[in-house]
Amino acid sequence: MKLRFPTPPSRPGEPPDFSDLVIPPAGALPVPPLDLTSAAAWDYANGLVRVLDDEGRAVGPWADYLGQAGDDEALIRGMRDMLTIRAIDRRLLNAQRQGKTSFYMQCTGEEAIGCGFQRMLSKGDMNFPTYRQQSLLVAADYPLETLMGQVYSNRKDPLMGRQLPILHSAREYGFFSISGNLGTQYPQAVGWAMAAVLSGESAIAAGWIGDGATASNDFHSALVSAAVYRPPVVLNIVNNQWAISSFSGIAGGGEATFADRAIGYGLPAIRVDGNDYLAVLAASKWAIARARGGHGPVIIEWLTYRAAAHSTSDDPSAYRSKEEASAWPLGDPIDRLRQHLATKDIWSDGRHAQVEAEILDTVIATQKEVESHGTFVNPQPLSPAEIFRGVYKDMPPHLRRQRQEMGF
Amino acid sequence: MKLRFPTPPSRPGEPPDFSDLVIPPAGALPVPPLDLTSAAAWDYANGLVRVLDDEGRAVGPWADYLGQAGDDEALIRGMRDMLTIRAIDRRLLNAQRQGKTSFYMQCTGEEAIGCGFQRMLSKGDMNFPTYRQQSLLVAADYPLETLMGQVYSNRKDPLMGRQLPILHSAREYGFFSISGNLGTQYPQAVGWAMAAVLSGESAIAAGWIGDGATASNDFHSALVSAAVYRPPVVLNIVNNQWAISSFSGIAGGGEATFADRAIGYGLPAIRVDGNDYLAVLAASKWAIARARGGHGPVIIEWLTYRAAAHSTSDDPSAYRSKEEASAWPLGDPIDRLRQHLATKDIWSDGRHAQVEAEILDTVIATQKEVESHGTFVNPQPLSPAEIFRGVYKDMPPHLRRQRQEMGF
Amino acid sequence: MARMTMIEAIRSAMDVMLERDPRTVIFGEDVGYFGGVFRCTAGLQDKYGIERVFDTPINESAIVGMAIGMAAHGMRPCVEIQFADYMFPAYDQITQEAARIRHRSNEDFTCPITIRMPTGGGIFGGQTHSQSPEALFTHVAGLKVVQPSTPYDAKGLLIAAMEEPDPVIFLEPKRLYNGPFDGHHEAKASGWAGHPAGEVPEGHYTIPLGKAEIRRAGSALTILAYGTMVYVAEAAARETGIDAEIIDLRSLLPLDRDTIVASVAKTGRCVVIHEATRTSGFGAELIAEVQEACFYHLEAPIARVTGWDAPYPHAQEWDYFPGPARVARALIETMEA
Amino acid sequence: MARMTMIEAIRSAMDVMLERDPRTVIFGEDVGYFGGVFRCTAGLQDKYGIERVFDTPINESAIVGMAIGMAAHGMRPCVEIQFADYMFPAYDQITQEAARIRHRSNEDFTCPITIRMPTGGGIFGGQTHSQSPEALFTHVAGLKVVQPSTPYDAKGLLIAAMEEPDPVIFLEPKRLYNGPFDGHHEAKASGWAGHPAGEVPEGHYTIPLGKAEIRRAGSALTILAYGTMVYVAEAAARETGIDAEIIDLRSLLPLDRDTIVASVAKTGRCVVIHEATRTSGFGAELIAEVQEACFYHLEAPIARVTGWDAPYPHAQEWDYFPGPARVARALIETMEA
Ligand SMILES: Cc1ncc(C[n+]2csc(CCOP(=O)(O)OP(=O)(O)O)c2C)c(N)n1
Ligand SMILES: Cc1ncc(C[n+]2csc(CCOP(=O)(O)OP(=O)(O)O)c2C)c(N)n1
Ligand SMILES: [Mg+2]
Ligand SMILES: [Mg+2]
Repeated sequence: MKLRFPTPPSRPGEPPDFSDLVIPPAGALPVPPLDLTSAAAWDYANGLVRVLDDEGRAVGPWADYLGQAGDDEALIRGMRDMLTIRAIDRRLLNAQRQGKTSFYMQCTGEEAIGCGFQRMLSKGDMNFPTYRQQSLLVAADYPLETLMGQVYSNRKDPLMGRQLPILHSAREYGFFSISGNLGTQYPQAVGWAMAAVLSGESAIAAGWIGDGATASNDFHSALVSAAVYRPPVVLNIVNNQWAISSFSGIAGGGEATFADRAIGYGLPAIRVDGNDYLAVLAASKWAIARARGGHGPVIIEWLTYRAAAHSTSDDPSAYRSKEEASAWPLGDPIDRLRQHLATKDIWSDGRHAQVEAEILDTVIATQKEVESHGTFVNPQPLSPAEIFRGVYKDMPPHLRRQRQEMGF
Repeated sequence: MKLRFPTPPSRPGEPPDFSDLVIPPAGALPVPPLDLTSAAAWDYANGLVRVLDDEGRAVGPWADYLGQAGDDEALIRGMRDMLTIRAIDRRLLNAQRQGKTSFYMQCTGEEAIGCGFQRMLSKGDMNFPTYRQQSLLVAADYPLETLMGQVYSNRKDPLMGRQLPILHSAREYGFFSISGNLGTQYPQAVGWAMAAVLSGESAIAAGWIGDGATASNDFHSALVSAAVYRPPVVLNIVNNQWAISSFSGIAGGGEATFADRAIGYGLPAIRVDGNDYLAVLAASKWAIARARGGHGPVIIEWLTYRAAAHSTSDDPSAYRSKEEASAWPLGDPIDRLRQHLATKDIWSDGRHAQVEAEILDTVIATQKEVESHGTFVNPQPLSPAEIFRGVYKDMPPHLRRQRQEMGF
Repeated sequence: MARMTMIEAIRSAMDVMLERDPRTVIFGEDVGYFGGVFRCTAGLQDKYGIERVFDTPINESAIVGMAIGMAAHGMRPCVEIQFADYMFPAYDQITQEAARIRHRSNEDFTCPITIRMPTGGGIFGGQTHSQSPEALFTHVAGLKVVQPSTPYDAKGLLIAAMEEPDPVIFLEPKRLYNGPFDGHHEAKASGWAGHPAGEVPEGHYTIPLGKAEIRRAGSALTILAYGTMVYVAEAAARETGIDAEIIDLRSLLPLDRDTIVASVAKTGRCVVIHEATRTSGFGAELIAEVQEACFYHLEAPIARVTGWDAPYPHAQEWDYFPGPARVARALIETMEA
Repeated sequence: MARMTMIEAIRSAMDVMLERDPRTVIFGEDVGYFGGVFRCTAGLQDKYGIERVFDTPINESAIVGMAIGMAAHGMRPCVEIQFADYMFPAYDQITQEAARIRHRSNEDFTCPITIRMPTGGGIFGGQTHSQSPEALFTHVAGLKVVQPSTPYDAKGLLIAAMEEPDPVIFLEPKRLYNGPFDGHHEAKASGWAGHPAGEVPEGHYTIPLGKAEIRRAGSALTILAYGTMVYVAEAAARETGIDAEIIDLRSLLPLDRDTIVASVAKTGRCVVIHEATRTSGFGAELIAEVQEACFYHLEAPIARVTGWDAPYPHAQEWDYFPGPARVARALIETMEA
């Protein structure tokens, strides 16, 4: 007898291989009723919600369901959102390489998910994100200056340099303080959604977790709680195929989809093409409407690919085929939306280049401004005494003594 | 919008109500192949493996599958096992009431599960039980004297009074040291099974958990690990309808069976009538053969009812209908086996009364003997210095100093 | 004024807060319909409804995680961990989340939650119903840690905890739930009815966190204790006739350093007692602070009497529990040193 | 002899044990194919196969829970927790299970496992990549707790830990992985190549748990330190010119009390330093033991220099990290007291 040790389809030097991944055609899945039950959710948890076909045309029932929410204006805004976060990721990666900050994490290839989901939320809703959903902030029109300030841990950082870059917090923008400990935000999202109901609000919560972190215990604690109390929470699983060096099979993704997990808890789930901006809008619209309509929690597995390194501390060429990203069957979210806009004659290569340039200019200008408030190369340090502020609302005597010991 | 707060079908004063519980007829489910996949397991996770029909006849494919393992001798031994543990539970409950020990927990109504499962295991296999599987020990022919000694925490206690009564440990009898912290044994069972394979043995592990404790995080950590490495482990869920005062709905059992949980992890599961001794033998035979045959982990949900109080600290009349136990649709495991043996003319009321009496005599005699080695009323205390033994293999200096401080 | 056991006082505190503050919610395992395995929430679901007092799945991480999410939204959850021994699955949520959210978000989000848990031995619960994990909380910046020794303090401190803007760990010495403790386990518990601290106001009052109480004024030696150990200290002082000043800390974090330092500066001798295992127990922290602040007043080494460095045994519970005899010996040695 | 960084020394220890003892298995997040985010297991899967060195799901409770089950069967797992900050989900399995199984089963089952985890700050990891949780382990009876400060000690202690019959928490100061530390963060790390303790035997050797090492003999004052703080202590002694005796504890539990007591009895002065938050940190335990054993030798209060009681900050890392300036001040104050 042997144990099974899952290994990814390809390792460095080998040709990428996604042949195990079944990609149904766009439009294949119907739109379920908002009160979809877990028993009826099997097809949705194992199929794939897709709107854009290979020619970039929007087809099928989810395209119709999307309706106005997918009008030209919305789609162009989506394009701008995605181009913005991609530009920011590139620029901040560079800044880290130049030693201007300590660390960074990109969401390259996954931009559509956060950008699209956020545009379907309402004011007052709350995300409980991971470190790879900065796209939510961009689509929430979070000031770029503040977003970058956090990454530089400088005078513009609303968190005063306390947190690692990318671990944002922005209550006003529906973005809960990110933890470095995986999974913890998931039951917190359930609790927040319960509080919304108990306070008589119509707000909903959205939890976010990665494929790798579905293995963490708080994935379970959240699903059990959501199954019991049925609060208005959308529990998102971003399946980008990789944790750090371990692929989704090491998280137990081998025999069933991550969406399938939900069904065993009596919760419905849908699986969505996360690189199809229109599918993201449509599925988000449905899930958010379901939650807000009082039909209970829903799990969404977003199928995507982590095209960049895990973080600036990581070199993926050590554990996966360099060509995987380009071989990823669901393509790149920006290219796919661009192709779609072109089919509608509301976008052109020229226009794309121009918008891309505009956005880059804005990002660069903002970045320059933000860097003038301090970088790791030219720091503008705060008083060391700031360490003690906010540990408690009112500083207790032992912290005051320690601050004195520090010389303040 | 409202949250959902699950409430049990009946509370004290109300008539018991199990109308939500669908009980398919005996023989309805086929016997799946040993290499059953999760995708094909739906019917088994939602149906119910049953052998004894309402007349007490053994019917259907699982009866045939059981074959020799269910011969007269095996069934009569099963009857003796169940009568023995029930007698022990009664006697030790009494002893606790008389103050002779501090605490006790009965498994009344659930005897068939541990008694039957253990008889299908082989020497070298290892159970990772909870506090409600003392039936495993009886069916493993564990010396009653030792079993009772542990409960009296006296000179006959192999654990030297260190553990709460019922938290046995018996390596030689395939019974892992029980923890008071729910859930922890589940991933340990997975690890033990992995070690068996890595050591080239054919032994298997069996994890045990209650319906309430499936909500605990280590239920998830075990299922994820089992799904990834596929070791030879049978993960048993004893669904006896109640945790302490909270019913299975509070554990998230409302919309799906506990067996369904497995499927989302890519693991197969079967659901079994836990009060049908023949069904227990048959399902255990199948699951153990599957594991030993290298087909990977399997989850079994045993449907049963906790007929007694949660523990001697508990009074169920405060939270559930007194009549529930008698209204339980799957009856009592001893009565049902007795009825079956009667249909085979190898058992009679007279014989039953006689065997019951014999067993009671043995149990009482053993109990008297064991009590002579100390009870909470007449303690025969060990040296206080024993507290320090076995904290580490070799006593480190700080413990030696503390022992001196103690006066030894 | 009414007569209350510690259980009734704790229940009364939650009752008062459920009444006063609509943001209050109470939940945990078996706390809803049944009212808690120690009955601390009995009747509250009937009175305030299932939306404010409810049962949870057996998942301590979910209990605390949900409470954190609710607090982030603006509610004031007070949750029960059935035994302190079962807080471990929630330790990540408590120490890495609840304790940190105000600081890490620069007050964008806060975490006003109270986490109640019965602690300590004395009920023959064995190693998983008897632990005293206070030092595992006092090491965590961002938490406050409280342990009452009387019904009066229990209610006042619990209300204060529930009104705190930051997370509070509320440790309930289960050995004292139904009555005080004369220090000797053989002697049967007398019940709170006879005890002055069993007199508890029906309504709202608070005892500020961070303030200790001098249970017995004395000049010979200072005893630092909390929970059950306060009664053991009283017995030891009584039986040795040593004029000990007994300080009931009540709050471990923040600590009432002034009261402690003033006492030891006066007595010049100090004995620290707790039920938890010795190494890295909270007694070590007390000793570190006292020797630093009172070094030139100390006439003898600071002694500690604690649970032994072993798992809490079942049958040998009273050989483990630091009783009056052990404390008396430490008092005498410290006086003679 | 070979030159090794601490990472290479740790890898070499596991290599030696995989070679010698078929019961050895190594697993954790990213430790298999990739060889660990700090490269401590690089090459071991290639050399010994996927059955002995493998990747796990992101579930620390499963990692330790599986290790406990394997150990109960007779194997000798050595597992990695990617950062000490991520041990919290496993804290229940570590403290309530691994630490207890020998005792609670009266040696029917045992738990010989080693749990490695990178600890401490110095890499701008912020509050979830910088913590020093040693005191959360030293409070737990049944565990042993080790922290090396050099490659030589790292290998010898890790082999000893893996040969231990009981669970060992092996804390690796990540700030020292690639080179020693002259105490000043501005000064760039010199690398282990130049350092005598970078000389490490290729083969099997052990350093017994429970034995401290005197890094610098001195007569004026005793400094108790471990991990990165050993280098901070050396810098502070150098810069103040104070003739400090610097003791590198190496084992926190069990503690080498004899070496400590002998030194303080000689010097009469003691400063304790660690990177963890102060309140209930391991320094408190050291102070409690030293004042008890050396009370009549002490000429000044025992001082402690520690991380502040706040979450470990990102940008202000070096204002948090106890550096030579802070330690020097404590040395001078303790000498002048
Ligand atoms: C409890 C815990 N364990 C381990 C880590 C280290 N870690 C950080 S990110 C990561 C991989 C997460 O992968 P996934 O959940 O798929 O998210 P992704 O990075 O792909 O977005 C790991 C192992 C952590 N942060 N917290
Ligand atoms: C981690 C943890 N939380 C809570 C408890 C307290 N507790 C002991 S048994 C129990 C109920 C368990 O119910 P179930 O799993 O259904 O098992 P059963 O008693 O029905 O056999 C609870 C809540 C515990 N022992 N451990
Ligand atoms: Mg991922
Ligand atoms: Mg149950």
